[in-house]
Amino acid sequence: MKNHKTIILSNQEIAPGYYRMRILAPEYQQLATPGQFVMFRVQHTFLPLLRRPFGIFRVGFMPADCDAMPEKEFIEIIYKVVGSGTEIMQELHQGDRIELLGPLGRGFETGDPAEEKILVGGGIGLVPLYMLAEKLVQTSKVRLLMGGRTRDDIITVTEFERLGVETYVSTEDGSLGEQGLVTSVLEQKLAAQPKAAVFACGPMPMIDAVQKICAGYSTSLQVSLEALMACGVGACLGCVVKGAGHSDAEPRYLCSCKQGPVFRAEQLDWSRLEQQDSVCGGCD
Amino acid sequence: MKNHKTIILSNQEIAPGYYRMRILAPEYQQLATPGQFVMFRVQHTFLPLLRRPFGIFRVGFMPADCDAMPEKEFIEIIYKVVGSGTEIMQELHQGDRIELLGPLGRGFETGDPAEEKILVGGGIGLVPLYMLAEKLVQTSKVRLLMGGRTRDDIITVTEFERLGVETYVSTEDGSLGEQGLVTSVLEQKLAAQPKAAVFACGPMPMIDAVQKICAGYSTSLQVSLEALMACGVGACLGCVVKGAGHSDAEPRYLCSCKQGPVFRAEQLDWSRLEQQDSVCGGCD
Amino acid sequence: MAEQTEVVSKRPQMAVEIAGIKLKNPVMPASGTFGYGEEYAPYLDLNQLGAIVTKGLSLKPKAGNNTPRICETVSGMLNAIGLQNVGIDAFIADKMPFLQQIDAPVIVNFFGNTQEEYAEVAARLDDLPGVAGLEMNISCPNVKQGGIVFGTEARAAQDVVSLVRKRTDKPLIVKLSPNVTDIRVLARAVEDAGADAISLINTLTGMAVDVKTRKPRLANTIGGLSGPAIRPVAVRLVHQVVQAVKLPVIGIGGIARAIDALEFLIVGATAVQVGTANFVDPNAMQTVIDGLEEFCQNEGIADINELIGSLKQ
Amino acid sequence: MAEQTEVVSKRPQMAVEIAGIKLKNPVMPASGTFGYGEEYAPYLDLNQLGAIVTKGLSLKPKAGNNTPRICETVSGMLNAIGLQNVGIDAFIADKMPFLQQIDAPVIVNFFGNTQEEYAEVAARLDDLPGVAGLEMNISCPNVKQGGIVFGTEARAAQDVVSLVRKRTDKPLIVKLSPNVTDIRVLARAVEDAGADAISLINTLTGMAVDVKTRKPRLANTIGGLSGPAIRPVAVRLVHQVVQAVKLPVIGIGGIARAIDALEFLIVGATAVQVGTANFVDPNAMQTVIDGLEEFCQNEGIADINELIGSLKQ
Ligand SMILES: Cc1cc2nc3c(=O)[nH]c(=O)nc-3n(C[C@H](O)[C@H](O)[C@H](O)COP(=O)(O)OP(=O)(O)OC[C@H]3O[C@@H](n4cnc5c(N)ncnc54)[C@H](O)[C@@H]3O)c2cc1C
Ligand SMILES: Cc1cc2nc3c(=O)[nH]c(=O)nc-3n(C[C@H](O)[C@H](O)[C@H](O)COP(=O)(O)OP(=O)(O)OC[C@H]3O[C@@H](n4cnc5c(N)ncnc54)[C@H](O)[C@@H]3O)c2cc1C
Ligand SMILES: Cc1cc2nc3c(=O)[nH]c(=O)nc-3n(C[C@H](O)[C@H](O)[C@H](O)COP(=O)(O)O)c2cc1C
Ligand SMILES: Cc1cc2nc3c(=O)[nH]c(=O)nc-3n(C[C@H](O)[C@H](O)[C@H](O)COP(=O)(O)O)c2cc1C
Ligand code: FES
Ligand code: FES
Repeated sequence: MKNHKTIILSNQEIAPGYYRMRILAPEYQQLATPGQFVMFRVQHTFLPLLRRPFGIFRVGFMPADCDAMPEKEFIEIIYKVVGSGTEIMQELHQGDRIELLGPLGRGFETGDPAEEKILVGGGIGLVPLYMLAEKLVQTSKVRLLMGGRTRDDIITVTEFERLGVETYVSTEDGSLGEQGLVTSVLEQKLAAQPKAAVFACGPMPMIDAVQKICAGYSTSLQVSLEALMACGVGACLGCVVKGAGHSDAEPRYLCSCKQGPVFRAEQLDWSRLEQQDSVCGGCD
Repeated sequence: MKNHKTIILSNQEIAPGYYRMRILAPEYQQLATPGQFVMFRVQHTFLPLLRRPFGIFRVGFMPADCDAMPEKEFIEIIYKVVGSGTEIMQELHQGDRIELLGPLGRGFETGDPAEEKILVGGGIGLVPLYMLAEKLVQTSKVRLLMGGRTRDDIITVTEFERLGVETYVSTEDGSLGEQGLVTSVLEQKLAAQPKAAVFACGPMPMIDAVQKICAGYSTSLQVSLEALMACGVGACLGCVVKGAGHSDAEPRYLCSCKQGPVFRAEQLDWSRLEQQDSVCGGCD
Repeated sequence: MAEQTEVVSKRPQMAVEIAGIKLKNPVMPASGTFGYGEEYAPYLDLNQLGAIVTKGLSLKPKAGNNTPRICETVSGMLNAIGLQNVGIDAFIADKMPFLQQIDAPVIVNFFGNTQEEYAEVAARLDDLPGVAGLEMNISCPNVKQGGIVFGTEARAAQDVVSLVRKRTDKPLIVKLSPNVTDIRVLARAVEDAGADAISLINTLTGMAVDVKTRKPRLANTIGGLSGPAIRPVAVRLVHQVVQAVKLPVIGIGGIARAIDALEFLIVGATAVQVGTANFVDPNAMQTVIDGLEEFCQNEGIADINELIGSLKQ
Repeated sequence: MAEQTEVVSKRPQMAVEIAGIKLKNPVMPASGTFGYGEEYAPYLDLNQLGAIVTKGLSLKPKAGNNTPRICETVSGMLNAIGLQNVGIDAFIADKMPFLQQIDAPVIVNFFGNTQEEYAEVAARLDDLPGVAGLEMNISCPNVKQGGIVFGTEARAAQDVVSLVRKRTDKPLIVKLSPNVTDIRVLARAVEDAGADAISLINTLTGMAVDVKTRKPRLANTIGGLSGPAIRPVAVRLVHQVVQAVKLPVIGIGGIARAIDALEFLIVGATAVQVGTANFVDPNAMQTVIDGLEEFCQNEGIADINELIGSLKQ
């Protein structure tokens, strides 16, 4: 957990509106665990004011090269351009100086190696699952169910395949893989193998459907949630979600940035979580 | 007077902290007169909020080239990096899109061709004098007295020489030309030739000293003033200066952006103009 | 599909009406940021505006404050122009002839230092042809009552508006100051006094210091904060006033883009004014108008009036 | 030359004192933006701070508002956290042990929904070791008086501060709301009631709308605006309060850099709090402290107290 003043190593569009950014990030190889995130400061001015949270896609290093450059530890993030901050991010170049706070939050628990692992990713929700897959493939069978609206939303799937992950792609418009929702694929898989462990990240309606399906099969589930965040470190209490047993009289809020962003399904109050869908797009 | 959504053609450091920017500017060749300025929008966001005023250094055009690019009309501005806006400007590149409002304001009157013309420039105050010199050399003898703190503040003097202007350089630290203030050079020249017409632009203390000297010899003087501006078009009344005969009971304010930035010395209330020195550096 | 195409291609109805003044669209300039209209004529087709609102006018010409009068802040600006204006005689002689040619209603913003001055200006404007309505700026210190600002005290606001009401039959818009504990009290006071509409907000009082010279950045020490920085405060105040009174409301404060204007319309403003944004982009109002139309088209809104007050809780 | 070198190399005296609390330097966090200190311990040496100010504390644990609770605005943010906190028992058990190890005075921010609750929390904190002072947030609705905010009505403010004053001998800082017509009236009321210092500003009330869903962006509809956008309003209010009372003042609002803090010190604040900027840069306070020291050094100021109230007109 550090605030690095660091630089961008590369920043490339990998699908329409999706960018992959590599950032010099000392110590992350040692510190970061799957499911954690960073708070990225987009500009040195006050517009946009707040840092943006992004899952860590991958941690790596570039070997020392012939220019006598030293070995470089880096992280990669993958982001979708949706608003004021990401619009500026897409214009950033190699060598631009930025600030990076992280690694933050609690990531995924890997659980029993004997269990089959099913990763469910919706669009950009795929991001935090890659590092997890890297770890899980060492001990377990891993499948990835990846869904998106169109084929443009299906990113980096081949990289999962290279890890030895069995991948299933579905798109709502049928432009890639099966036509339909990723949750119907999950339904099929669990019908065949309910003893799997499921890890999901994606839009709230998807997460919600995944939870209902897993609950039906009593399958263990961990989800990574997106909440609005100001600080990322547990100080502002802006990012809370309602925990299991929450009521107005006895509120049980959990901090997404510190106690999450990954939660075991049992930790959460699913009857109220739909409201989380109101992740607001910011005012500007 | 147009608001052009246009692009930067080049942006280069010409002396430590001084940049020369060439901007695609259709119609300026026809419209712009010496001493006019533009309001430059630095970013598309609201930080910095206001446009920055800059004198037009030069109007020109690039001939149609072998790439079958059409002829390009452009203007050049020269700016010194002093605060939040110019700090961002120095990072702009060829091809970056910007907005340009202009040409604005009232420029210099050229007067009687028989008179010798003396241009007095202090540091960045040189900028609006170049287009004026281009025009004046066609009919009159023109001298440029150029002053700065150090040699780094003496810019584009050779370009004036190329026009056939006789130039005299002085720096406060003696690092280039004579050591001393540009106003002592003026004093000498006017002692020899009081029938000249003087045109001055520079820091307020210089302008003030120039006015005193010219008044002493009854020499005609035009000055270009820098005032804080929000709109640049006469709407906000932020940029006013006190006119001759101004009193609290009978105020006579002149709009720097519309009735200026160039004024004949007789138009102004010199007893109060010192206060204009309080051109505020902005809050951020 | 056929139906959708139809919705998309039909241009939405953009006209609104406020206090009997018919506007082509709900967008007009904020007083003091658009001069007398002619300053912006080279950059913008004035006939496309919902209305034109002129710089604050007083009975006699007014000098305004010493300089510096303006200062940039983070996403905003401070001004202490001090209501410099040509006075009503010069306004009628020099400014009105141009304004009378414009095919948009002209709203004249005015103020006074005493109740009588307010009443006097209103009376003079009452029978002036080409004036569609009056906007009364009550954010001025009442010289007779020791400098308390008319617009921060309900009693003073009610008295001065009542007096003005008696002297004019023109639509009377009262413009409120945001620098008060409870804006609803002020809004109700001016409603009771006979205003036809309310506009808000005027600037937030602010100050900035040059840390090198240790002097205030404005000669007047204190000035008015405007621009995008203040928008959330303005939206909140408009929301509160809309709920407190029956009068139509004009929303002002930090509007630079269509989505900014939409916030005000959705909380219940019938029209909006664009201020500081005119300085940033002389074409800002046209951009707002076009953006509003596009938004209605995309969202299948046939008449912009459907949007007004459509806030969901 | 010899003399100048000496001035430059000597480190300026940075300590200030407020209501008997000795601070290494005038910089501390604003309540609610720094948790209970430990959240920022990985990023910042807490021992370097002038003081630590904790999240608003109430007698019982408080749930806070529904989400969304925060929303970014132009150079600012809105929050409606709803004063969620662990309550005084958990604070003493879980948070104080960490705070007691820090070599910086701990100021506990607190509030209540009734006068009695305020008094009760103050009394509980009065004999708690390691608490250097109390900061009383009076920007809360008074549930007994139909929801009027303690901090917007002089009488209510004076009553609740008087009551608290009787229950604690600790230095008592009262934190004012900016959402009032005349801050000086409030400042004098809390001075008369026995406060030892005043801090301001709390957030400006604001609102934002999601134009797509037409819902307020905050579940609570209305929230508090903070960040660089509000700084000019804060500087103005601190300026006014410093002139109205004899108490020392802590300046708050949009401070992110040393030059921001300097504006407040120059108008007369004895210390400053950094709020929203902590979210933007967890190291913001260290940057402010270093920048203040550098400024003093460059300007030849031997003691930062020379700067306080040094505004020239
Ligand atoms: C733990 C976590 C991990 C994330 N990982 C990724 C990722 O790997 N790739 C990716 O593309 N996106 C990710 N997101 C979402 C990402 O943070 C938002 O898309 C981004 O902040 C939008 O910024 P903007 O300025 O472009 O949008 P704006 O709409 O202008 O943002 C305005 C404000 O709303 C916030 N905001 C907007 N959308 C979201 C959102 N979906 N979630 C949280 N805050 C939001 C912004 O942070 C900002 O404060 C993650 C979010 C969280 C909480
Ligand atoms: C008619 C005119 C012509 C000018 N021509 C030139 C030129 O050719 N080259 C050049 O380098 N500079 C010129 N200036 C000054 C130039 O406008 C400022 O240096 C520039 O605005 C500083 O912007 P900033 O954001 O870097 O500084 P900041 O200090 O961050 O600016 C904050 C605010 O103060 C204003 N401001 C700051 N300094 C000045 C100043 N000296 N005059 C007017 N406003 C100021 C800015 O416009 C902005 O609104 C001219 C000014 C005027 C009025
Ligand atoms: C330079 C300037 C001058 C102004 N003059 C007046 C005025 O004469 N009368 C008035 O009622 N409001 C005046 N205002 C206030 C604006 O009309 C408007 O209420 C305020 O600026 C908020 O809107 P904005 O954020 O869009 O600028 C002025 C504002 C500025 C910036
Ligand atoms: C997320 C958040 C939570 C806050 N919580 C409290 C609080 O519990 N008690 C309090 O007195 N002020 C609270 N404040 C107000 C701040 O302490 C401060 O007065 C305000 O944010 C202005 O300062 P800034 O612009 O530096 O943020 C909170 C502000 C924010 C942004
Ligand atoms: S983002 Fe601030 S507490 Fe989680
Ligand atoms: S800059 Fe607005 S009137 Fe001159």
